[in-house]
Amino acid sequence: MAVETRNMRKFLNDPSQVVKESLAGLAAAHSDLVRYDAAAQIIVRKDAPKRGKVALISGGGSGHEPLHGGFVGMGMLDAAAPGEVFTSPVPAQMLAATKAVDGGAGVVHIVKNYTGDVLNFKLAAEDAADEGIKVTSVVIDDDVAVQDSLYTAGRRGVGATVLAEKIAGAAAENGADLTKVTDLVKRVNDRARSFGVALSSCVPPASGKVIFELPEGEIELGIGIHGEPGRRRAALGTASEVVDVMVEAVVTDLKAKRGSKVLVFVNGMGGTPLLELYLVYGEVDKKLRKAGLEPVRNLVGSYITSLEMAGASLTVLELDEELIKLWDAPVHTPALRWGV
Amino acid sequence: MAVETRNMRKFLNDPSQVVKESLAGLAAAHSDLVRYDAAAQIIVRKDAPKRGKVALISGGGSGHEPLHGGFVGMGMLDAAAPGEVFTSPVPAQMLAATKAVDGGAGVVHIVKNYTGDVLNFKLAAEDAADEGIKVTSVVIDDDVAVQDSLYTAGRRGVGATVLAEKIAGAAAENGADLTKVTDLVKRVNDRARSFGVALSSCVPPASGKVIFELPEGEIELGIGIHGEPGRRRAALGTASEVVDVMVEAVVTDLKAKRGSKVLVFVNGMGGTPLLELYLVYGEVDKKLRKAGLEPVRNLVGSYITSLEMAGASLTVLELDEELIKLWDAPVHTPALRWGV
Amino acid sequence: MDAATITSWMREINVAVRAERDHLVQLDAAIGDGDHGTNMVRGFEAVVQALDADGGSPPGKLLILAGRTLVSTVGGASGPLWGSALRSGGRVLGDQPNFDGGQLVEVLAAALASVKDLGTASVGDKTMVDALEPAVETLRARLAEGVALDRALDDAASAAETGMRATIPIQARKGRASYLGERSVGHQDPGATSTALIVRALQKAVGQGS
Amino acid sequence: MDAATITSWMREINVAVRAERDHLVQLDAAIGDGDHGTNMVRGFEAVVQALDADGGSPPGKLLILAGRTLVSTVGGASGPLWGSALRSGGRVLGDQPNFDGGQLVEVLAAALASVKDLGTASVGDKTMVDALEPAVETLRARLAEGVALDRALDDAASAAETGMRATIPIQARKGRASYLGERSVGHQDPGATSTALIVRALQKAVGQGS
Ligand SMILES: Nc1ncnc2c1ncn2[C@@H]1O[C@H](COP(=O)(O)OP(=O)(O)O)[C@@H](O)[C@H]1O
Ligand SMILES: Nc1ncnc2c1ncn2[C@@H]1O[C@H](COP(=O)(O)OP(=O)(O)O)[C@@H](O)[C@H]1O
Ligand SMILES: [Mg+2]
Ligand SMILES: [Mg+2]
Ligand SMILES: [Mg+2]
Ligand SMILES: [Mg+2]
Repeated sequence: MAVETRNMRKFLNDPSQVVKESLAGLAAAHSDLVRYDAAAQIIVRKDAPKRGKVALISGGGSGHEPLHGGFVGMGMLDAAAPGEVFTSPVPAQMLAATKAVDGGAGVVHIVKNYTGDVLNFKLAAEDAADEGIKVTSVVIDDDVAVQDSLYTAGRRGVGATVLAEKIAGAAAENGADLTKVTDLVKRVNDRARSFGVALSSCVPPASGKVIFELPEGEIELGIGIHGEPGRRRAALGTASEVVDVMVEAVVTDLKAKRGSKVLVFVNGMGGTPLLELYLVYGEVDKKLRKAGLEPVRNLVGSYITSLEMAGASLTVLELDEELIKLWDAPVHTPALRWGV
Repeated sequence: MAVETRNMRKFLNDPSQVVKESLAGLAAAHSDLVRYDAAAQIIVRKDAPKRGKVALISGGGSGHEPLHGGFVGMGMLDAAAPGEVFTSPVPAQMLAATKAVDGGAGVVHIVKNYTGDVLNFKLAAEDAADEGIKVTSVVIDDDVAVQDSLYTAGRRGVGATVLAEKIAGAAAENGADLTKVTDLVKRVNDRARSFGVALSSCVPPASGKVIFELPEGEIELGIGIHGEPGRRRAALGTASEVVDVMVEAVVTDLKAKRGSKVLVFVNGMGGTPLLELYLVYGEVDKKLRKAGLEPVRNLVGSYITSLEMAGASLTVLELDEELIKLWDAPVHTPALRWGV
Repeated sequence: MDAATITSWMREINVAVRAERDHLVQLDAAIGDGDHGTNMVRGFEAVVQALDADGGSPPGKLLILAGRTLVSTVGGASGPLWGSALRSGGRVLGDQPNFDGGQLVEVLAAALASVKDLGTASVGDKTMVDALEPAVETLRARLAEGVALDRALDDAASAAETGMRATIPIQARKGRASYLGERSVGHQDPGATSTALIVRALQKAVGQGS
Repeated sequence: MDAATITSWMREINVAVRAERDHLVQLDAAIGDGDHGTNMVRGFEAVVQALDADGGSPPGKLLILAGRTLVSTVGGASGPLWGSALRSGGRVLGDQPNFDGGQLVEVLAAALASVKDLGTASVGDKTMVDALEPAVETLRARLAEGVALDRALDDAASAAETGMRATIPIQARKGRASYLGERSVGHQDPGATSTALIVRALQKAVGQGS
């Protein structure tokens, strides 16, 4: 074990236990907000189930922290089902989560579009339906780096997931019904676009090796969140040049009309410090304004990550008054908190 | 310029402008909370000066983000003076900050114990006094890795800085006077101890090179926050083993009586993801309880960093009812927010 | 063939994916996320344990147990796909204590149908289907030609291996590798690779039994 | 010596720290935080610009201007230390248009006193004092012995360089390097190194003028 961790610059005990140990630590640190069901490997809002409230659950591979466990709490998720690092959770986890949070008003599954996530959530939803729980599922696919065509598994789900969880979570907290909450997740997904770049690879604890070699001075454009290589490799330009690529990709695909209010989410991939993320935000803000969009809300930080990968993703969400109100509504989770 | 950035996995334009550009981005993202005075290179609380309120300022080299600019706002700092990366700011910055926030009730300078910070703040305080502003200074020196002896420059100021800014900032917000606020900074410094470990070095933008080479499988124990090597090098053990060293060093020096309530601050150095920080928190929590201390508050995340360094520091603050109340009091800054 | 055949098949798979774990991880790191080897090992480790704990179920039920175990321990894309495959295959056998070559073909055909149904992949999409479909077709054809089961299974395993290698030059259209677009070309699909191991393991298991 | 001597001294320092920038960074990376070269270059670049913009101030005022400029552009430990040093040195000269060797000694002595006062370091603590103090003492002694200024300055610069090298085997007791404890042993102090450059630059500047 000591041998296995040698290759890595990580705080680790047994690499096979990293997810469980991290979840236990999360729950110990935030016992006022969440509990950890170790047997089911799920993080559940402390006061769940809430009678009559639509519940939201999400899940996916681990290694993207704070997503999703860090977003469980008042005004956001009711439970999270974290799989092994970069591996979709198993249906039993989502089923347990669904049962733990169902307050009779139905449960929304927020699923990032990866084959594994989609299939495992699908099996879980079928099982939950068999047990008489109303479940809706929304697949998030906001990554413009991937063309949605017959020849791919569709676009990946990335940054929009965080925004959908916050916004739909606020509506659920306010008493919105299953249809409304489900529609909000869809609407956020519909009006959001993302694009990510990697400045380094990352090291999954199980293998102890970087997923891909990235020579100095080169970057991967159009990455997802699993440490996978992107659509293409390019030379590392200035921050301004890299942001040009990101903004261009997102804005072109979003097709928001001039003057639209937008939420700008500059997300770090885990190993890029805030010094740089704010520099990137400054560039993004300027370029979006030049493109005729008006950033009125923002989120800057590492919220949907790929372990210690250096890099960033940009998500732009076109807003309307309802979305703004729901974004501003109180939230109290380990990773996102305001208004309370 | 493109050539200079080649060695680095960073979002950068001109390396000499990184601090200014990042501060501009911070202010653009949080224009509701802070403004950036580019000429003076300071971040100022938007509603400063507040008549009759004691003001708090801090400053130091950049590269530790969100410290300090991210802690400017309601219930924490009134201004921050960020120097170049890892280089203390110049007195003119602290003087400008002091003048910008003075509401007539005096200004507290929170200074981390590094020769450069101490000297530059000293010159600024003298200038401010010349201009008739009441200034008190508290030097933070909580790092137990360094022995405070005649043969060193004393202990470094690290994690306790964040806690002191929060707690004393809350008191100032509540109307405490200059003596009280100053005493609170001292009390937090007095009752807090820290210890840091590096799992990698980091790369200052100006040089583009790692500060020190750290072979795989080795770590630096007893580091500060400037990417400097620590007190000694050791083999990377399990997280549990590394945390043993940290907890032991902190607890032994803190000498809190059994049963004391403590605030546990598990801080990432910039390149260590939350997955690991929560795993570390879990270990720390267990070991502190075993040592007879009771963690009743915590902060887990990257709040006082060394660029993209992988590693973590532990700060333990012995609490009393007053400190708990002030910790829990509302705060609204770019990096720390609750109760509002 | 009987319950023991299924048990030794699963054991052989476990041995094979353990031996090839790092290779599968490498293949997946190139065009996926580097966890396929770990996933398969975790899954079949659990399957072997579950079968060890079983108190004499018939072969169909063992396959269902194996499939359920994969679904509940693997995650990722391969977990539900292989999990559903084995469950569907098991259902073909009902409660019967023995099965012959013809029934084995139906088991595998049901497994293939389940994978294609759930994953909507066809041959040429650079997935496990590229190895599994030729294996099933070859087995069916050889047995129809009157070739002995042992020999037919060997041919089926070879067909899976050929299918596996055939994934190298093509561009992925399903799963994680499809996100890479043209960059997936030139790499062997990890799922097709483990599928070839699974079919080869079947040949070994049946060979042992006879 | 006059205002031009000060201006060319500052220019010589600027040239020297630029040339040695990476070396100073390296030395500081080993036992500090790797910014000393950048700090000195930023500071003396600004000093040269400030002096260029000056409209004929006497030498003492130029030194004060240089010191103020260092304080307001360098930061770190070296900014206030060298900044205060030059300001204190400048005050010795008041408004006089010229100064001689004896007065130069007093300028440097005042600079040294200022550094020691602010930084509370003594010789042997592994700081810039280890280079500056022997330089001042040597200059004073040589001039007292009647050695020509040129030669005396050469000896002072050599003394600074000897002091600089003498920092290698000792353990730091001041500044960032002191945090390293015994690990600071075996490394040359960056501040002592730039101080040796500053004294050598003075010898060159005075030599040019004569
Ligand atoms: N839609 C699909 N249909 C069939 N097989 C698929 C599909 N998507 C992925 N696969 C197979 O799954 C393999 C990857 O499995 P694995 O790495 O365990 O899961 P994940 O991709 O979730 O990390 C691929 O190599 C491919 O053979
Ligand atoms: N207390 C002190 N007295 C005298 N010189 C000091 C003192 N502390 C540090 N120095 C000098 O400053 C040098 C470091 O300067 P620099 O790297 O520019 O600042 P910082 O240490 O703040 O990064 C050291 O090499 C040492 O010579
Ligand atoms: Mg996976
Ligand atoms: Mg410095
Ligand atoms: Mg995979
Ligand atoms: Mg330095």
